[in-house]
Amino acid sequence: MARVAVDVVIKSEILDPQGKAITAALARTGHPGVTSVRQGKHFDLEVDGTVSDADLEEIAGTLLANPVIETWTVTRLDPAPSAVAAGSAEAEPEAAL
Amino acid sequence: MARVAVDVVIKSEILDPQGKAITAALARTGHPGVTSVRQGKHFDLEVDGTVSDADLEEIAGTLLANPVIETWTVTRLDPAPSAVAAGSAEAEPEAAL
Amino acid sequence: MTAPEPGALHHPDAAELLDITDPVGAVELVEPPAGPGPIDTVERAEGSPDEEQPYRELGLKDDEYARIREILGRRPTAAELAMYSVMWSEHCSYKSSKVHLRYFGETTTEAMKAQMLAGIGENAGVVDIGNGYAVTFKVESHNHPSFVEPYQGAATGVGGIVRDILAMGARPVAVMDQLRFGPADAPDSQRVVPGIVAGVAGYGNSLGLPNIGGEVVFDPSYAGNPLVNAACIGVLRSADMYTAHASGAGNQVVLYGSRTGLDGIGGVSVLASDTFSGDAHAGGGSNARRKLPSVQVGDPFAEKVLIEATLEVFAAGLVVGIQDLGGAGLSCATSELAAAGDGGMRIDLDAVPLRADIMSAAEILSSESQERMCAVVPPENVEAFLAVCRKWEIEAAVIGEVTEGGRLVITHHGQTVVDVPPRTVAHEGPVYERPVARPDSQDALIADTTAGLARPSSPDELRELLLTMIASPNLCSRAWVTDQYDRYVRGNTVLAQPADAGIIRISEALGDSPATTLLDGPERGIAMATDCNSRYTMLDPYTGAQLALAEAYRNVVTTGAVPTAVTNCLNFGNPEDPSVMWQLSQAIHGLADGCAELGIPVTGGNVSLYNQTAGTNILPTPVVGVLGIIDDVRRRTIPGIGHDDGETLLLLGD
Amino acid sequence: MTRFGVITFPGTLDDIDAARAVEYAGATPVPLWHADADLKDVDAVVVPGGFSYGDYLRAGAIAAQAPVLRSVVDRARAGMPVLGICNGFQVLCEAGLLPGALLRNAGLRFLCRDQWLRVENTTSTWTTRYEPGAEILVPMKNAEGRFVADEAVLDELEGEGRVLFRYVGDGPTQGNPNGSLRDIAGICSADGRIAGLMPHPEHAIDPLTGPTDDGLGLVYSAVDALAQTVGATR
Ligand SMILES: Nc1ncnc2c1ncn2[C@@H]1O[C@H](COP(=O)(O)OP(=O)(O)O)[C@@H](O)[C@H]1O
Repeated sequence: MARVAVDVVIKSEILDPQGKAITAALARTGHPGVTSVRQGKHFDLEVDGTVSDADLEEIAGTLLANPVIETWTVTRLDPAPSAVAAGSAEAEPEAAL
Repeated sequence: MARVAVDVVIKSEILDPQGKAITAALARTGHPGVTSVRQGKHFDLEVDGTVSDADLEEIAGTLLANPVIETWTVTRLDPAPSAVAAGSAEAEPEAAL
Repeated sequence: MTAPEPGALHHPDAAELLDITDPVGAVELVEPPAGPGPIDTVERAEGSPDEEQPYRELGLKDDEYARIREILGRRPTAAELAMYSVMWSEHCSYKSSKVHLRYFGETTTEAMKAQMLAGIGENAGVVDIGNGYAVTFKVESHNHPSFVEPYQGAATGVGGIVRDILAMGARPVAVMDQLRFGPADAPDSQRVVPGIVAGVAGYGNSLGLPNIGGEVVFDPSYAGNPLVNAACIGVLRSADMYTAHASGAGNQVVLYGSRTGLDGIGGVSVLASDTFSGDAHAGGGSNARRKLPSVQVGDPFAEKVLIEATLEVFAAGLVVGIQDLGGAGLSCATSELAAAGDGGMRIDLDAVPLRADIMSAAEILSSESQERMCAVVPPENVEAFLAVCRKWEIEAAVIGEVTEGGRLVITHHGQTVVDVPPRTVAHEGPVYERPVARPDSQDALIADTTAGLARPSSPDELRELLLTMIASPNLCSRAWVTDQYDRYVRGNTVLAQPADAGIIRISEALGDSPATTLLDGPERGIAMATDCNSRYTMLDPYTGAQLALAEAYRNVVTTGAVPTAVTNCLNFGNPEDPSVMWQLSQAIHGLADGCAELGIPVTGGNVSLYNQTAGTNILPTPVVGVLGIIDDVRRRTIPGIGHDDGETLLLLGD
Repeated sequence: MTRFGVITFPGTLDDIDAARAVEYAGATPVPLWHADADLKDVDAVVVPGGFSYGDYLRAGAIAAQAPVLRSVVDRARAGMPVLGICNGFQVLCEAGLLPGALLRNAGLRFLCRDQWLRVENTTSTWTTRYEPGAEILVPMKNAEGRFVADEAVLDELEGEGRVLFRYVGDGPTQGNPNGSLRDIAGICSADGRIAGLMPHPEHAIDPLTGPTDDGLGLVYSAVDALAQTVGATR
């Protein structure tokens, strides 16, 4: 079993109303240093050995993302997770998901 | 300006019907090798120099994620983006976001 | 095209400049570095009459382009070309249908007009319903965008019609949706149907507009070209009606709502792209720019605050008129406002709040970014107007003013890029007398009756047939759709599904205190139903349109309301096919004659042509909406039987 | 007369419905604006439904940070009755006034239907007008109404009688509509003053515009409760 992360974001030229609302909320609550937020989707996949990189691209491009308005990145997380800082008081490590 | 990614996922013990629906759809469309999908949120932040790591933790833990149900990771993306594979026929490189 | 504008991405750092994430709150705009090429100004256009322009790519015919040159006495600038091409498109100019639509006016008698405060030609028709109230209502199509991106296409369709109603000074109080899909079991229907229904729901529900009815029909002719028609009803006090016009020199033009981005300007990118193909410097940015999807993403939250702010500035009497921005964006809003006014207009594009760092004048004028409105405000009210926008956290900018003289003059980076008579853009587009011909195949179609179909001959077969019918996609329960729509919000829905017509109570919908209506006096309401059986219309477009009218009329009557006015959304195939034009003209004549017979006027409508897939036209689908008035909503007729013991079932008519 | 504040955030939709329900119950609705921390001397607050700030990010998350809500949290902790309906319930959970969270419906769609609920606790500030075990029919309409909390919290809610309303009836058009844990439709605070539910009692105040008038009981209950305390303190 391997772990794969797929991040899907709305293309930069397309309006992201959610990101807009969050940026405004952060400014109101004392975080004006965050100048822009874009919200997308994050998928944690568990895949077995039969799933190739090409399969992952296809899965991302046909099901997880809508190519008309979104772009995506596929990241194989094993063996070494790429996050450089992870944290949450209550969080179990991401690998436990 | 620095770029920061925040990934938020629902805690593993909580039902994720979207992830389940996607897993089922993948099995139906010829991708049985994907054994589990969990859907979360991905945020791309642009922050200026005033935003410390502690600020980012607070932003993630009080606004971007709800600690009652979610866990999160904060990743500073600059200088080196961590994605090992990025792709989409139409996508500009992620760094252009 | 050899004269790119500075916004046109031939800058070496184009990819980087494409960084157009959305800095909300960052009000000041970075002045884009002037690119190597000059702006295509009016002056430049005068000096370069022979410059080749991509007018054909923009959908203009040779004679239309020649006509523009004749109007202007020179070649149009890139920005002017963008404006004319979009405003003279079928969608905006009704060039194929205009000659036939006139028949509605010709058949509307003075008596029918008695209750009409505004009719065809305004953003939406307005009907006086007595007691000082008026109602405005309209149906509009968003068919093609909904096929490309079902959720957003349908969502922005709802958003567009709501802004139309709002521009009349009315509070939107309800929506309806008329949907046509390919076969329910066709593979693409799994993408299109849930996406469109969720889009209608997602936008309408978020606006707090109860959905009080609609239609869902499946037919193979809609595969590849679903129909998404959305209707909105608004209520106002008759004294408070506004029409969109820019009058009074010195009055300020304010653009408010969302920022203007690169949404929905796919077509216009030809004005910029030619020069850059293969440009090694342009890189990914240029590619992304040239492949701009013509998709717009809706922001219902932005629209909700836009509604509240707009009603507040209307109520406070701060404006002369307001125009919504829909298809054709600022091109349409500025030219129509100016054309409807008594003077001209000056617009400064540098004042338009942008969402992308670099946009050419043509792009700013053509952008179809959603959730924007354009107001004409007397100078002394501007501060108060902006204060209302601030209260609702809406961005607003003064982008120009009404001027003496009859020209629409638009500047960008301090240079004049548009200088036109606004009427020529807004109203004097081409009018086609397209060939009309009843198709030879029509007789065979009519001759192929149901006579040859097998009939059930035993009780079991009858049972089987009945079960097949009630389980068929066109007759089964619509709950899967209607359960996704909020029909309760704002508490004035007196009838919605499964009733044949929706009813809205209006006194409270306008915000009159519930206390006044707690009194047991009659409470006025409006009913609306929309219908169309396109299979009937295929067989006989004239009678089919009348049947649609009659059905909607009956559906209003059976709730207890009195039918009062009619709107329509005429969805047809390719107008270059004479048989489609025959269907259209027949349907218009049938509907108009039917309305004259019933004595209720058509107050507005919408035409959607080119609904075809791979050469196959959709069934002719003239959706007809009938609006009715009910004096006391407590006396509405609840659908179904069995509410009280001893009810008697009567059959009327034959 | 008892004064019920009704909050309007940008994107709130059911504020006029909540105000109307308050009037129907013979009390006075007082509009409260999200950006204004002043609660205008109200005796209770209703946080109504809608899509505050578009419900972008998470339903209720941005509204929970609004100035007016900071004041509501303070007053609520000091005993003021608060009712959150639908989006209002989501806001109260996000603000930490009520435990748990509301997630995307298990069916993944917005669902609008008339829903049967059992009133599980008839001693809270908001439910004394109902008979024990009463079943009421009110509209329900949301996309994110699935109540979740961890087992310990759920056990605590059940143990302390803080489950106010439960979805009842048999499917497919009744029963649990969204996968809420233990069929929970609404809960309250330990003292019964702060309550939240996903269905909409304010849409069930008149059979003309709703399925029943079953929803009025919530406001009447609070009016009763306040008549005692307000009478005592004024
Ligand atoms: N797309 C839709 N949007 C909203 N309401 C709809 C839609 N389609 C159908 N309805 C409603 O569902 C009910 C049943 O529809 P339908 O089966 O078409 O009725 P009928 O056959 O009696 O005309 C009606 O109240 C109708 O208004």
